[in-house]
Amino acid sequence: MMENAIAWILIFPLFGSVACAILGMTNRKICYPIAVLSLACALWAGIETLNQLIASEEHTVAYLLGGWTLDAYPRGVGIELHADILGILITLVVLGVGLIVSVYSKLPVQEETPGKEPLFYTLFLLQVTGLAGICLTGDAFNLYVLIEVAALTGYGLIAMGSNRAAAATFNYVMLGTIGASFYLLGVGYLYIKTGTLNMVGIHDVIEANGLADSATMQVAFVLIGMGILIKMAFFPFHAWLPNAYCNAPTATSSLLAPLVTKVMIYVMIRMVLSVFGVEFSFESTMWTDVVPWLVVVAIVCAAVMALAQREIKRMLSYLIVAEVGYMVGGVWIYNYYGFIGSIFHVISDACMTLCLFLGAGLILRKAKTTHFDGLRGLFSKMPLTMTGFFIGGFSIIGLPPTCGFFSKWYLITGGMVSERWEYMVVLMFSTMVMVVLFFRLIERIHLAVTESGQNLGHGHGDLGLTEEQTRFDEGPLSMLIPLLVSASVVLIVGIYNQDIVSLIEIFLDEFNLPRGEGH
Amino acid sequence: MKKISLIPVLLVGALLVYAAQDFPEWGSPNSPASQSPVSSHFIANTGVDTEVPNMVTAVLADYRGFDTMFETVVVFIAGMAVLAILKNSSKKKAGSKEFEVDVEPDLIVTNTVRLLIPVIQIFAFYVLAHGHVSPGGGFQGGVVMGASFILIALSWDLDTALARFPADRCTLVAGLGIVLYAGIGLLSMFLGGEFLDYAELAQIFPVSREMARYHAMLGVEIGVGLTVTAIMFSLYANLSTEGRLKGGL
Amino acid sequence: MSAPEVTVIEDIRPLIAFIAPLIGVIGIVWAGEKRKNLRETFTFLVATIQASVVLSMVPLLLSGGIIEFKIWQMFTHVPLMLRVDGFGLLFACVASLLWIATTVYAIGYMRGLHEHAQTRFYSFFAISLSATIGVAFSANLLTIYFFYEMLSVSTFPLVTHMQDKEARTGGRTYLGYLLFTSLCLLLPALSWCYVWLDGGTVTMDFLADTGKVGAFSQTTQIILLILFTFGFAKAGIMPLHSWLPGAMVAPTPVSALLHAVAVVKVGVFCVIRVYSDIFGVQVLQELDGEDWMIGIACATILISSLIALSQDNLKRRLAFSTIGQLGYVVLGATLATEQGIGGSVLHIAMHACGKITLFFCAGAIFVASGKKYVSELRGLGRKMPITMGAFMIGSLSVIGLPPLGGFVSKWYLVLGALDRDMLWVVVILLISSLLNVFYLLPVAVTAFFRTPETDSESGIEEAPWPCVLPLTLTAMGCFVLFFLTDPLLRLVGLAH
Amino acid sequence: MFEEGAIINELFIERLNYLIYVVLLLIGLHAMISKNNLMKKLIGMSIFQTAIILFYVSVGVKEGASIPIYLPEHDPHGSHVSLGAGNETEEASHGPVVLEAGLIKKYANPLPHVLMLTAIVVGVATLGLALALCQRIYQGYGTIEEDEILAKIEREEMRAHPSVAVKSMESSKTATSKVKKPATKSKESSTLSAKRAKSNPKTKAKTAPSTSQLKSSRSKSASSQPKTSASKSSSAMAKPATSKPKTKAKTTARPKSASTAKKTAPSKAKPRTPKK
Amino acid sequence: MGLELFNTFILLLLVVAAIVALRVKDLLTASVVFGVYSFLMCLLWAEMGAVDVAFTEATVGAGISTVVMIATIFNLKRKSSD
Repeated sequence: MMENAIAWILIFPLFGSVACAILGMTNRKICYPIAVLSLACALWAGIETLNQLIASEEHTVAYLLGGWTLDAYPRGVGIELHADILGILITLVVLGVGLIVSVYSKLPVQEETPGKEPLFYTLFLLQVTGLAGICLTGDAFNLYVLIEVAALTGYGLIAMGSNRAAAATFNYVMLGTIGASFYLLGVGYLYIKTGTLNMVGIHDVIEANGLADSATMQVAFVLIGMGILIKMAFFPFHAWLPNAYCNAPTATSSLLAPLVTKVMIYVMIRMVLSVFGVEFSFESTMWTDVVPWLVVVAIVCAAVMALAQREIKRMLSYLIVAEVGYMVGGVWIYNYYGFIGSIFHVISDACMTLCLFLGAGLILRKAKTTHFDGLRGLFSKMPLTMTGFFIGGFSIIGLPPTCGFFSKWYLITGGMVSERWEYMVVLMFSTMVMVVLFFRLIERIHLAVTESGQNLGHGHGDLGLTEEQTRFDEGPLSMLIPLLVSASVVLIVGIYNQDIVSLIEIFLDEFNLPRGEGH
Repeated sequence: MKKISLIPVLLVGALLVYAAQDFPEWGSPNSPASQSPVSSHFIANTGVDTEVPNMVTAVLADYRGFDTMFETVVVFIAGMAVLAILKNSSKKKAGSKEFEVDVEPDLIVTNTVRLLIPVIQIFAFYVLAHGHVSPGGGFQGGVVMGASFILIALSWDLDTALARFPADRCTLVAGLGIVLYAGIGLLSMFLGGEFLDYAELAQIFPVSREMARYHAMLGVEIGVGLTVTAIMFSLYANLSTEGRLKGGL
Repeated sequence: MSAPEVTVIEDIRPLIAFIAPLIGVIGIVWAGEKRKNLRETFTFLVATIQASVVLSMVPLLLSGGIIEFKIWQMFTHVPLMLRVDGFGLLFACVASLLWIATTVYAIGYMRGLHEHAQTRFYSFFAISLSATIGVAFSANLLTIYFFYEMLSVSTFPLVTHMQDKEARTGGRTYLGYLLFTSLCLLLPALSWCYVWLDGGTVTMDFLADTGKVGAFSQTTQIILLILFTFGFAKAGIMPLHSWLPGAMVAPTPVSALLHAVAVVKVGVFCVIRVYSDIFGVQVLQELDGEDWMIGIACATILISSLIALSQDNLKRRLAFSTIGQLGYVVLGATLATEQGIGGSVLHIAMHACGKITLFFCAGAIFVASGKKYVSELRGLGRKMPITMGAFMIGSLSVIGLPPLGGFVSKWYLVLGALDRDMLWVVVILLISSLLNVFYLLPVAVTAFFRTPETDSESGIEEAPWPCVLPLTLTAMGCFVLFFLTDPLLRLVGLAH
Repeated sequence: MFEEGAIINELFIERLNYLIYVVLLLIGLHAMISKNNLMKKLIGMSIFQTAIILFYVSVGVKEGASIPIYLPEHDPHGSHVSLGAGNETEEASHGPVVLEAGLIKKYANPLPHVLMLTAIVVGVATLGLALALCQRIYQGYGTIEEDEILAKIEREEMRAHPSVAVKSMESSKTATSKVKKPATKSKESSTLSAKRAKSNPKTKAKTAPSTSQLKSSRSKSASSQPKTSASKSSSAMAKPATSKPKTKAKTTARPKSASTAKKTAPSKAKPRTPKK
Repeated sequence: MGLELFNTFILLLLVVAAIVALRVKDLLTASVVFGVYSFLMCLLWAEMGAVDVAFTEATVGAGISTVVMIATIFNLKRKSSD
């Protein structure tokens, strides 16, 4: 059975979702355990796959669905699940985040979308299925289908919320469809030139026929890139993200915010490295010179907009946009460390965004608002929540030993190696912006400073808070524990970053990326 | 706004036209797409591999069965999402439309439809089952089947249709369709093959490996058909009534 | 300073010294506000444990050994590693011993003023001390950066302890300066070293052969020098000094230990580390940019002393004096001679002892009489002779008169300047000492020899004993250090 | 008629599909971006997607090839008699054989067709979902015109977080939590009416009937009358207050606007609040 | 050539249909015209030999989506500002 572990990753949540839909009609309570259980099983299968991967000598698992084996049939006849270390790492992130959020989601779902638990968990599990599938599939068109699976579930999950959520979702539908369709079109252009849809096959044909300078391929590259950038909310195309995420129900935003953009980053790395190949992407096009400047603009704008926000969830949404800029930049400064940085940042950013959004959910539940006004002196009310929240915040700022520090470290080093000073400067800039953002929050929450920047207390512990405001009153355990778990994950990923990075290095060593003269 | 939006649109257009110069000969058999080993394998070996005359069906349900499974899932998602969005969203009572249609079901229409429905449904089954040798298949059959129920709703009213195909059963049937599809794949996995490797089913059915694929495809198509039928109808039922499943067109 | 051929011993003691306060925090939080005595016992206990562990390593170091402990392989090629060499140990001894004193003092102070949130205070105090020890014992650049940031963040709640507007402003400046410099100047410098040092096989280890930076072009070296010097903004070099007076809003024990000993000294400690173990003496001397550094250090010394003259608030005056003294240390490092660096290392200890005495006194005065300003101190000497006497001794030590510790370090600084035959530096040292006299002695003089214009505050007597005892001890420490000079130098490895 | 001129031939016959697909794609894309009506956006989206499908199908076209279904002579079962499984004699007589290269040219490439089946399904799924969204939006905001929706959302925003008012309140030294409540209400109502005052007349004219459709259609005229009057009055009064937003100078003008707000708020809160 | 003429004819009709569907102010008309568009598309594909795709488009594009659109418009306003 274990040789099929990679298939089980997708099968468990798929069947779980259908079970939720069918059994949920009779008994609403049963959905929650089903969701948690199936995700736990999927996570276990994922870890199993990772073990197989490390055990195998070429560090890839090619799983030919439908038994169209490579020895008997030409590659690309059937669909292939092609898991290398990168894919499986991101898959594990997806599953882990999914599991944590599913545990967390018990109460928010009951309260925010009463009576819709079966639908929620059905879509929830399918979302995880789609995202995990994106990370595992080795077929360009299958990737499109899975992107749509993830997208449609995302629309549904977000629009379950308020009317504003619906309005925001419509925007999301528009941009998401444009993005996915551009991707589909790009795949078509690839197909018209290469005649195959299998990623490895496409890469081989490009290598063999020297298609690097063909106009069609260039346009395909642009189309796919544009589609992915739209889906990942890269700055000019970010319009859909903030509204969608901060109007969505708590559990939804906690699931989507950490995963969707990161998975699209993964798709970009996959396309650049595995499908088009390093030479095509970086050397035969001028994008290596252009994109970093786009990234600079993106990060600056996103950071400034985040600075202008007065509401936690919205602020976090803009932070996500800025982080997307980090990762895109890390890829396009085009060197070894940059790639390590981006890939590791995908992982760590998922962890810390999860941490922050779970915290925001708890705040919303207790303070009834995530607007800065409502946060005065919350620390004395819910210290554990705030500790977890600020661990995530420190990670975004990039203080050791949180994982954010290490990813930022590798990104900066990457910028250093390929002497992309503009990228480094902008990293510094956004770092300082995030320092401002989070210590402003700390002042509100810890020092009970009001919106206008003064605190009504008179020092010596008098914060001008009522008794009711300072009473110790934490959120329910089913929400608090996931938050603390995710916070500790942020720390653990930071402390064990060496192991993850060494895995990433194994993956990157097969592409000869520049490492700077020093190496 | 309109003017500004024209700029990116035209840029995209220029990009595409620029690429079009580089396309291979129109419809030439020697274009990479037509010559690639993949497509020629489909054309040459479908018969040998699966014994299905309709290559499209074979590729759809077997070679690229994984795609089709998720295609079915997408349909399922659409149904679920529409439910999630519209379910008890509108507090207002029925019958506050801009243009009201509270006419009695017309006699001629109803009787014609009464005659028509069985034919349509049989045709749906035909499309589904005959998809192996002629255009059609699970999806088309499912849509036709769903359309037959929609026709009932249109000619009588939604309640009549829902009496024949309740909303809960829509979800149930849709789910079962996916379970059937993925279940066949799972079964073949338990029999020692990869996921969706129908050929392994030959171990438990008294047929050759090729015919096992042939028949498994039929089962798969039925699964697709079930899901599509249910979802298409529930889409209509929800959209025409803002999720109240009452009144409507 | 740490010669490569010394014997290296694997030992967990440095880790214990680092971890102990963190474990203590658990006890402190557990005891909480309800069981005050238990909580403060914990603090005292942890401080003693730390100090004893640190001291227990002294003989080994004196016999020319080095203790290492690798905590965790955190980066490729660069572990998170602790190493005890003489320099680090000296600093660790100063910090941990003075922590004990401060603990006793803090108990008196905080209780005397009925401060709020004392549990938070003691917890973060312990955390920052463990971070300080971490810096003292860290074996490479990344480790030092790690603990440096830990210190910055963990001292924020102490600075903003009062939680009023003033405290918040102070906290903002504090974090603004420290995080900006560490994230925007230090990090690039580090990653530069990470990539290019040793042709990529990254050993940013202090023990590894120094002078690697010499491989770079002059401009690169100068850029690195600037990045490092200003990156460690805790050193309070002039353009980036103003966080220190701002941070004086903290309770006096915090100002005393953190902003006279731990934090600022961590800054200069890091600077010296980088200068002597990353750049190396020779490279630094050949580097033409470092004359400018000397200039900046001197400027810091003079300007801060002048500002101190104009301050009436006692703590602010002491703060600016601290900046000036830090200038001495950095100056010694930039001189890049054995003598100079030795002098700055000694000055860390000497000035710590002297300055903490002064801060203790200031706090004691505040506790006893609620006076903050120099002009208010008239005739206080008669009311609280011990305190003011200690203040006198402390100021004399800071000024640098024999037989007090401050003299020795300044002497070595002068020697270092003479080695580079930079007479103007010597002149500046003398001038600044004069300025010290002008802004420190008047305090004691007013206290003793001016009669109070009103006899209103007759009720004032000495502060409670937990306040007085530590400052007497530290005042004596100033004498003791003067005679301990030789072992200290041996410890640092400059014996002659 | 196309003999002369290879270019014309090239462009208008061979490439025509590609040109038209580009045109359709652009039409759809432009509609998606620039149309104001959500349904129009959706139609544009469908056109956009079908254009891409057209492209794929054009890729699959092969000159002189038949549809990708085996002709009887290549049919694995010969005639369709033996759908029942492995009857040896049948199989032996004309079992399935691999087509030789020459015959491969006879059949169109099935792969694009398969892909497009999936794409069509995805398209209709997206369409259905988006239609549901439209209805939900219509329930919430009583319109499917984008600009009106945005205007209403902004208004809601002002209701939710009148942070400007809070700020100015605290900056004035006499800030106590009791006085806060009326102050914020005044701010919200004044900004509200400011929004109404600023929003162009066309929008105002549109929203009145559309919102009224939320309620039963009989009371349309009755409901729309007082609301407009109330809004007019409030906008008139609040003009001085909201002339310079985000400036402390406003605190002086507060008491007047506050009192007016308290009077106007109940009268227009009822018809304005969107149905949840 | 005959087929190509047919092809060209339908392609041009498609553009016309698309533009009309997006121009008319009445959403009901628009969706009906969109059904026409889909049906033309289906014809075109059938002519190109993509019978299955054509079949699907006929059932979905011209069938279901039009019906569903109309069902939706029935719940919304018929008029469109553009």
